[in-house]
Amino acid sequence: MPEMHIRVRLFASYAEAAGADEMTVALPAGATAADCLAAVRAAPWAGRVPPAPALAVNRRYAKGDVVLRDGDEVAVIPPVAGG
Amino acid sequence: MPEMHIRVRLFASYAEAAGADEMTVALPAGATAADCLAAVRAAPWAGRVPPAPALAVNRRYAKGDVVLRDGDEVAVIPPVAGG
Amino acid sequence: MGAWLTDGAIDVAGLLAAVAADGNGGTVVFLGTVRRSAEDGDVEAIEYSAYREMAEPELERIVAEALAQWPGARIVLRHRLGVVPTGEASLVIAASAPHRADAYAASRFVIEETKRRAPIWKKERLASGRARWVEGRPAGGER
Amino acid sequence: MGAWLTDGAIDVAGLLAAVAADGNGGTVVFLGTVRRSAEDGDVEAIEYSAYREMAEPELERIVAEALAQWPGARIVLRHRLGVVPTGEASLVIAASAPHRADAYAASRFVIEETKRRAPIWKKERLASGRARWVEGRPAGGER
Repeated sequence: MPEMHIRVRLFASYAEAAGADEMTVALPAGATAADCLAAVRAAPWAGRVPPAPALAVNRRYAKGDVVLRDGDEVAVIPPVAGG
Repeated sequence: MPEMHIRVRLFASYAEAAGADEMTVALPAGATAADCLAAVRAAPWAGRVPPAPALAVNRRYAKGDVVLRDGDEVAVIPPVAGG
Repeated sequence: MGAWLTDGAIDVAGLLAAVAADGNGGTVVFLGTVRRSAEDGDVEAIEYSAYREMAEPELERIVAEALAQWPGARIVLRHRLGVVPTGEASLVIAASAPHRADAYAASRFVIEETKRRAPIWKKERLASGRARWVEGRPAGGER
Repeated sequence: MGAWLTDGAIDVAGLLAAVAADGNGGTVVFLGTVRRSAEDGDVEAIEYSAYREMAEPELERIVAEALAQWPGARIVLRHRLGVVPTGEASLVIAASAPHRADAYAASRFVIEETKRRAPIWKKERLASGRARWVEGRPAGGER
């Protein structure tokens, strides 16, 4: 099965916990944003990432069922506090 | 019957119609703001003053039944357009 | 002339500074500006006049009522009188509060009450040289 | 860095000038200010960070939605990033419209949507030297 490489962006307390503001996740073709999230949540630092955080795909909010393509950028969005 | 002298202030289109921004009205003791208004409306220029305009007595909105005292200041307030 | 009426341009930055407070995280500034638009014909300026001796305390009562309703708020306003050219502000209200919903509510209260109660009138000066009184609305006292 | 995010102090007068329009008689400016209050402990500054490449277009979408909802309105906003000391503005929204009710409504829409959707976070810097992330709220996309 062909593999996709997804760039995952991390922010705020998630980035702090991960010690990095991005990571690359390898996923099989046809994987969704939710699959990508599951891969992120499997990381040892990811205890604070909730089961259903807000997600963005290519810099726009997206549902977990969005199918990813190779090279997509996924962001796991911590609770926001702008303003 | 003792007489009171009431200073009546006129503004905007009323002052323009009257050709003056104040007038003095003589009223019997016990007269009300409504009595004062009736005297003002009897003036030849006062056709544009409606039967029940807003009134102020001593620089505060007041009902027509307020009893006046000698030296009081009554204002006939045209429709307002501040802001 | 007292605190709430002014014959010159309104200093917005000064009003902002006046409502700044450590605990107030939300500030709302309202500006009423003399506009020139098709529906207004060719208005070049508006001339504001007031029953000054009453307008000052009436505006002060309005602000006091707002402060009683939204404790912790800070509110200042300036209404300009005389000739105000199109594009310039005739009225500025600055309101700050600990939380933004209160700043919006207090600001809205003050502008609506000012429009309803302030004994102020305006005359439009047209490009043609003519002038006309703007039809206002019946003035009301405290509700 | 694009139009909606800035690393320096926000120029309120510049935003006011940007929304001036002949036909727009009502302008509402909202300022979100970093506050220092008892309930906030001894906050000396807030450090804002963002997913910049997404925050810019998301803020632009919010403003575009407001302009579609209130035709004739003009709206600009600036969100400051980096360290913002207490008493300074982190966010300013200026909205003008032909009538004031629309200016208030558009302003309120933009601040509420910004709080809900902008991918921006803040960390409080305390006088003690400690710092802590401010608990935010789950982010939402378009309704």
